[in-house]
Amino acid sequence: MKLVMAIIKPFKLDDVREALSSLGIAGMTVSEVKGFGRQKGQTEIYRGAEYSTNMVPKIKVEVVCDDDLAPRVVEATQAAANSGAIGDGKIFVLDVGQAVRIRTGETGETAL
Amino acid sequence: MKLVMAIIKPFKLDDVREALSSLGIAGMTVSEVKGFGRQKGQTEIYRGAEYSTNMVPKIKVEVVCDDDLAPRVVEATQAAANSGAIGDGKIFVLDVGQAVRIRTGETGETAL
Amino acid sequence: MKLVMAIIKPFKLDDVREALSSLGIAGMTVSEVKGFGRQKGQTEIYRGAEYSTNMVPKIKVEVVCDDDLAPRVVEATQAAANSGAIGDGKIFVLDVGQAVRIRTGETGETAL
Amino acid sequence: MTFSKKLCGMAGAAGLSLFAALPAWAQDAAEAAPAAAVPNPGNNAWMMTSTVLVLLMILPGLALFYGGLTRSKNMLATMTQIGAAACLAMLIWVMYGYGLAFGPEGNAFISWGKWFLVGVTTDSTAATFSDEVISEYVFVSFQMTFAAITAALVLGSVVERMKFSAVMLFTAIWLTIVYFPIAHMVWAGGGLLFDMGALDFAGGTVVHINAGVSALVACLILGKRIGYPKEPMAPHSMTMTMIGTGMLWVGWFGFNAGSELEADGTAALAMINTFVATAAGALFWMLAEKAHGHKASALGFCSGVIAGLVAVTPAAGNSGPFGAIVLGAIASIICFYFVSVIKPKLGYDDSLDAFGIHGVGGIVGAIGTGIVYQPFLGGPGDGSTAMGAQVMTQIIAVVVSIVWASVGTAIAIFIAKAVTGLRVSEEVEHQGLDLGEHGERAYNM
Amino acid sequence: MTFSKKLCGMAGAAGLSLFAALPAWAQDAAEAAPAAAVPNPGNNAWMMTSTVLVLLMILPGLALFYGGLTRSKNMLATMTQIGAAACLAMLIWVMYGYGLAFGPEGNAFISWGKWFLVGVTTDSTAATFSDEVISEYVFVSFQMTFAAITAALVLGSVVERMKFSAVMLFTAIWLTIVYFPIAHMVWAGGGLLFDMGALDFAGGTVVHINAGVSALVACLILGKRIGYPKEPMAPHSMTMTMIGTGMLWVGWFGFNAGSELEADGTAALAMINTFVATAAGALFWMLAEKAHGHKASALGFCSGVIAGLVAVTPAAGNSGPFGAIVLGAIASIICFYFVSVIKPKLGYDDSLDAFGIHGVGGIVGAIGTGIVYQPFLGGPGDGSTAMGAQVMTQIIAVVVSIVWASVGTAIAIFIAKAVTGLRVSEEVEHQGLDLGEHGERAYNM
Amino acid sequence: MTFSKKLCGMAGAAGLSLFAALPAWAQDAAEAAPAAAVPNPGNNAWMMTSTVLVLLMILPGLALFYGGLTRSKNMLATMTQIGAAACLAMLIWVMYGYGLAFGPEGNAFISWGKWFLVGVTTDSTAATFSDEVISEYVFVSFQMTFAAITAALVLGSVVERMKFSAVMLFTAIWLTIVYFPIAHMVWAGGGLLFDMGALDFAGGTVVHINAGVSALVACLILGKRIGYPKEPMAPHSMTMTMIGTGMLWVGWFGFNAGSELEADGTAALAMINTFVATAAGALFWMLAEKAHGHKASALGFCSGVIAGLVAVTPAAGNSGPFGAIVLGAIASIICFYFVSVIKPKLGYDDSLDAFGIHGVGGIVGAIGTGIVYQPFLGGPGDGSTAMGAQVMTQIIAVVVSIVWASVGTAIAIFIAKAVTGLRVSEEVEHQGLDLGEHGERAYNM
Ligand SMILES: Nc1ncnc2c1ncn2[C@@H]1O[C@H](COP(=O)(O)OP(=O)(O)O)[C@@H](O)[C@H]1O
Ligand SMILES: Nc1ncnc2c1ncn2[C@@H]1O[C@H](COP(=O)(O)OP(=O)(O)O)[C@@H](O)[C@H]1O
Ligand SMILES: Nc1ncnc2c1ncn2[C@@H]1O[C@H](COP(=O)(O)OP(=O)(O)O)[C@@H](O)[C@H]1O
Repeated sequence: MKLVMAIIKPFKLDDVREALSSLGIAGMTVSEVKGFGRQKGQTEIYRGAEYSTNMVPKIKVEVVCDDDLAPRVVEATQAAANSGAIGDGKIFVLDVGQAVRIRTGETGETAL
Repeated sequence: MKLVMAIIKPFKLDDVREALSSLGIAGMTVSEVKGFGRQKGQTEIYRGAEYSTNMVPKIKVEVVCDDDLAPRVVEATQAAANSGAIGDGKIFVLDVGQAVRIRTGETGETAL
Repeated sequence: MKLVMAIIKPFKLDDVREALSSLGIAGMTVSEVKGFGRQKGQTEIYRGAEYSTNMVPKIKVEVVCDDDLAPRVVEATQAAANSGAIGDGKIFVLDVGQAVRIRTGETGETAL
Repeated sequence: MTFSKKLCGMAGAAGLSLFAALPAWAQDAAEAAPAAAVPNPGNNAWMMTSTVLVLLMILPGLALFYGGLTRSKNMLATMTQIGAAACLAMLIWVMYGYGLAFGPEGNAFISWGKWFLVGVTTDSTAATFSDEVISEYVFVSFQMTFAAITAALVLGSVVERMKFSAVMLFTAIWLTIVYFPIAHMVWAGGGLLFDMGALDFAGGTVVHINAGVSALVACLILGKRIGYPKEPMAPHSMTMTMIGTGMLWVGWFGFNAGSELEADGTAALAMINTFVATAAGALFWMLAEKAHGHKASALGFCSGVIAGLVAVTPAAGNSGPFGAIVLGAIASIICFYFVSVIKPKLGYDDSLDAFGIHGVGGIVGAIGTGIVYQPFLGGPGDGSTAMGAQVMTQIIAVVVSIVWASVGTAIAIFIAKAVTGLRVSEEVEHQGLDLGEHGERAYNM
Repeated sequence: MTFSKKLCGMAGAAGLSLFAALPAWAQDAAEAAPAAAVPNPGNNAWMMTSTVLVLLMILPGLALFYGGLTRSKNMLATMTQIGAAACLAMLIWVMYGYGLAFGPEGNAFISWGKWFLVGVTTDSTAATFSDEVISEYVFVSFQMTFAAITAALVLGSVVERMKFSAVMLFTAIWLTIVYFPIAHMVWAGGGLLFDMGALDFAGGTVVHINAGVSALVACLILGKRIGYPKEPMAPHSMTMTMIGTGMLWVGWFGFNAGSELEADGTAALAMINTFVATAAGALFWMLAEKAHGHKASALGFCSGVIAGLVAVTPAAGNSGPFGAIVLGAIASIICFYFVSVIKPKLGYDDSLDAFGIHGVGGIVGAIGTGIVYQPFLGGPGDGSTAMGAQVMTQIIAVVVSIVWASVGTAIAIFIAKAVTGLRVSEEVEHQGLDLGEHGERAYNM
Repeated sequence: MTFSKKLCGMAGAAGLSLFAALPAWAQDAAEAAPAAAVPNPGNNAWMMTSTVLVLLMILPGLALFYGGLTRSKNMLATMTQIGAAACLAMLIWVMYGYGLAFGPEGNAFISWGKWFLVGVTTDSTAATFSDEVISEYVFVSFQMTFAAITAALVLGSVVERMKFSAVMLFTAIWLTIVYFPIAHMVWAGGGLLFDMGALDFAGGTVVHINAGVSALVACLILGKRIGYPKEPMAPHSMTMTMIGTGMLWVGWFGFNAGSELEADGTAALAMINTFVATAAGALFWMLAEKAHGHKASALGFCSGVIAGLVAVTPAAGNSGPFGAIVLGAIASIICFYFVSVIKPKLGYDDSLDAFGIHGVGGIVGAIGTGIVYQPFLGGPGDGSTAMGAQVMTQIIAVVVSIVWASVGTAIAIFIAKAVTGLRVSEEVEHQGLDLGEHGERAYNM
């Protein structure tokens, strides 16, 4: 199994979710993160104190899927999250050794 | 070493933590996430606008442990986080190549 | 490629970021987490109800880099995040199978 | 200066019951009373308190009520627009707004004079509905806060996408061509609707219908927010909205009971009505939700509070408490039905339902005031005007306001569009107006 | 209508010092004064201001104070329960509550008449403690806010698990069988405790002991929150609790200084006492924390503010400033000790310490008022009643209130349980009442 | 008691215009008026309302304004410091503060007597600027809130690093050696600056310059926050700051219009000035940001509101509305320039710009009052004092305040340092004062 971890722009979450659903992905886990990268953050000024943090709000999407599906998950995510602008984010793929569904104790791909 | 990543229901955190402590696990890292899956989210209605996001608050627990302990960590987590209801969550196990304790620079299993 | 995941003290974030920049690391993803470990949390008391949660706010930094750079990333992070006090945190290294830049579709190390 | 002043003179002792039948501030309140008249400190005290309470409604009240309903990336923009528009209204008011609405000379649509408050001193006074007077500076301040909050209310429909510069320009034009004339027509002696005998105790027409209709026109021209209605746009902090609701209710007593201009029994009647109509509005909105198969919600509670307050505004001193309860309950149910059932079908994007609550609730209140005013329904009217005739007068006032506000708002918006572009760029809208327009974040936790 | 009215008539000019010794509103305040009496606008103004201030205490004040102490998943439910219960109390008050508490006919326990405010007009007045009058609508409104806040206070012990429908039904019954009778007994001429000469300037017995004891009984019957006391249930936003604390303090001046019914020197005394007793309460709670080996906390500050306010309520016009300081300090220390040391041992779950602060602080204040009232302690009493006798009277009043409130609350809760089931399902409790009962989230950041 | 009392006696009927030229409370307001004088309830009502409004400024107002600007880990500490310092000030005030500032005996620098309010009763009164009186307890309370808020304002420069114990000790000493003498010098008959004819309607010198300068001295001695200015320290909740701003504005009407001590035309003038100067301050700060190439920001709006309010404080009853507008606008631009351009260069760490806004704005306002007071600029002065002479008097008053406040603050801080250590440990500063000093978190979401 693979863990596909995508860092995307927040307003693209709905599109990504839809794209993954249409691949038959039933579950995913999402969290709010901050990203540093090429994309410039907004400069904030508070009474003359200027903060240009280069820190941009992003969404991290984590999906575990079986090995065969992984390339299509990556592809679909890339297509859905793409806006063509700097800061669209990254997709990383990691190996997952085991998966367990807590409710039933099922393991492996049936746990997904 | 293994990274055991569990997505659980928020009110199960205490139980999981206790279960892991009794295995001798000394540390873990916890974050708030949102999960999509079979469990239905609550429908929220604001002046006629209905949002049924299917997005459920979850807790992600990440524990790194040595390879031998991993199965027992998974088992204990699964037992503690189980409520028998849909949405109890998942446990994923990933390989960890290296671990370092920042304070001392110790590496490997002694760093945990 | 490697995913270097560091759990550090919040006020060390700036130092770590600078250290990584000077290694030529262009991007990273940061999130707020809570840590359990040896470091004691503050005891909070609300009208006689005492909560000593042992839960300490931490920052998780995730950096994906090519295999060669990984040891130096680990080293630099360890050096920058170190304050010598309990609770300085951990660094874990995981294997990454694939990386994609969403904007361009580039893959592998050029995606970073 | 105007017709009503003569009316006042003639009315004499019989005036009280007569004037109870007229809109608040019906006579030429701003006219200096005879030299001998000195304000009773009790009335001055109440009116200063009332003025402060109306400010509380704007800032923090309305700013929180509206701000809580927006997404967090637009929180500061929403609050700042409200605050800055109110400030601009205050400066315009003392420059020429007071003159246009309550100036010493005028016709049926507008007045003039007292530009830059010339001639107003610490000794000049404004008449109330009895033989009493209050300090003119108090009257000017009190009325100033009405202009300020009405301008701010309009913004509820256009938040999360309108440029700050456009908001400011629009506000200045809108006040000049919409608010001041309508305030004059309804409240000043010689004003068109005043002379017709339209009842509007504290501003149902001038403030709420006016703001609600203008908001609708403004958002129709401005267009929807990106993603509306597909993307969820849940209130980012219902907590803030509830705080704002509480403050609006608290402040509204200045608005309603203050409109009597004295601390007398009619002010007290306006007060109790403002309690019970609101309580009824809150509970009946929640009951309507239940009846509709939903849960009784916190936003329903808040919305019902506002609907009740809006509806009781024209009726505050023109109804008995049970008339007010019925009015609050009915307005609340109608507003609920409008924003929950009808509005989604119409598909326009009045972001915070400025029209759905202030416009619709204001219309129900204005017309209903013609009914609950009748003595056989417990109202303070003397029965001299038949219910049907009074209701017809109310309807005419409503229609005039709607037409005037619509045309004027369209003009104001198109000018603002020509000068400023009106709408932020798509990128700023995604990122939020807080960063894009003001360079800040509301929360850095 | 009642005994006290005669008393009033007889008291004449000597009345002022005599009445100072009696509870506020002691005579038949609601009785229309002789036709000639017209309210001084200054008194009407102050009483309208005071009424508005008490609303500020409820919404947003108490809603924030309580809401901030709950977990975020129950924020809206807590605020909505307070708001809706207050609204219900307002409607019930004008329907029959005013009649049951201050009606023209009555006995030692209850009065009747003036149902639906029949006979109350803009001209009718209510007597104060001197020869002055205020508009009856103001008196009705002022007292209405007391009923509303007391009902809301009770809910502090049952939040985070009681059904919304149960809250509403309970409130209606509780007001009818607990609040109105106790208000009558303590404040209306002819009332049981009033006739005994019990001192209660602004509602120590009627509001705080009553609410506190009722809260205790209610939460004992309802049971603990799931996970209590094992699971941590830290306040989700102490910031909100601090805002609420500030607003409660601000509003409490309406409560305490308003209870004089006039803007005179005694109102001013009540005001200064409400400053200094509260200041002492806040600082002494923090000192008690220090003495106990803890840090002086923000919640300690807030709790001390409320404890001081509660304690000074019956004493507001019945004490000198230094008596008030001592009373505030002592009440605060006792409340601290109660909620921090004793309560955890008892193990019941009064979620927000409605009993621990309002009940305990109210009892300390009610009894202490008998002491600080004495002239040799700087109090305004004339020394005609010996301290021991006065304290005994106070204790009797406390005991009567406790018994009446306990029995009445038990009845009300059991009826609510029979009809609604009382408590939300375990699932809703886990998920939070905001989503489960109201279908919303407080925060969507 | 003092010189001014005699002055009052002599002034007689001519007094009103004369006194308009003097600082508010200029005569011996605390002196009991002749036995026959009874407060008009309207004036008492207004002054009680004003007093309550000033409390609203402190808690929640200032606590939120300041708290929102700090980092979330110091939110509770900031709010608690403000609340506890205010409480301490209240207790000190009734013990000996009132005596030191407004006692029956005194010299140019300080007064004495009426310790523990001895002799003050519900019948004693304080004179106003006309022949009226108000209840002395009201005057004591009103002035008490001024002492409390001034003490709290100072803390704006030292938050996020000063120990709670140090705050409390510093406050007690600072009030005693800085605030009470300056209040006496400026406002009490016989006071040094009062006798010079310095104009300070509502506390520009006593409150704002005093607090601002003291804040500057305190933070210079205390030192910078760790990481300042390198590390970003963005306001954790601009939402809270905006709520606080609104409440400060609302409450400021008690401050400014209340300083007339009566509900008369001059109070009304102070009210309208407090509207328009503030509106101008808010808009001109945002314009200054624009002119400087920045975006018009929400914090700019808030800062401008405060700058406008600060500047109009000494001028409130001493200026016409357009003088007030100009004063507010100019003060706002100068404060903007100071905190945005000059301060970063100086490099000291006045965390929340207590000096940059209260100090700088206060100085501009105090000097400007000498200008806008002139009749040819629309001010209420009678032209008897030439503009140059009046401005010189104002400057002297400013200089005296600055010197006195600087020296006194340095003494108070060094004592606090010797006793408590002054500053929290580095670890507590990192972790935040909420946990480190108070054992709590502001948010547990
Ligand atoms: N090496 C990296 N490791 C982890 N996350 C990264 C890395 N580089 C970029 N990111 C994440 O991807 C986001 C987008 O990267 P950025 O360089 O801004 O633009 P782009 O994706 O268009 O190249 C960053 O905000 C950060 O969250
Ligand atoms: N394929 C997946 N990848 C990552 N997270 C998942 C995946 N499937 C489920 N999850 C996480 O597990 C949670 C529970 O899953 P759900 O389908 O609701 O119920 P159950 O665990 O009982 O099957 C989800 O809310 C989500 O956070
Ligand atoms: N086994 C583990 N798995 C995951 N995270 C861990 C583990 N052990 C510690 N951590 C994280 O590292 C942080 C620091 O650990 P702690 O034991 O407090 O001190 P130290 O790093 O000095 O040994 C913890 O707060 C937790 O977030």
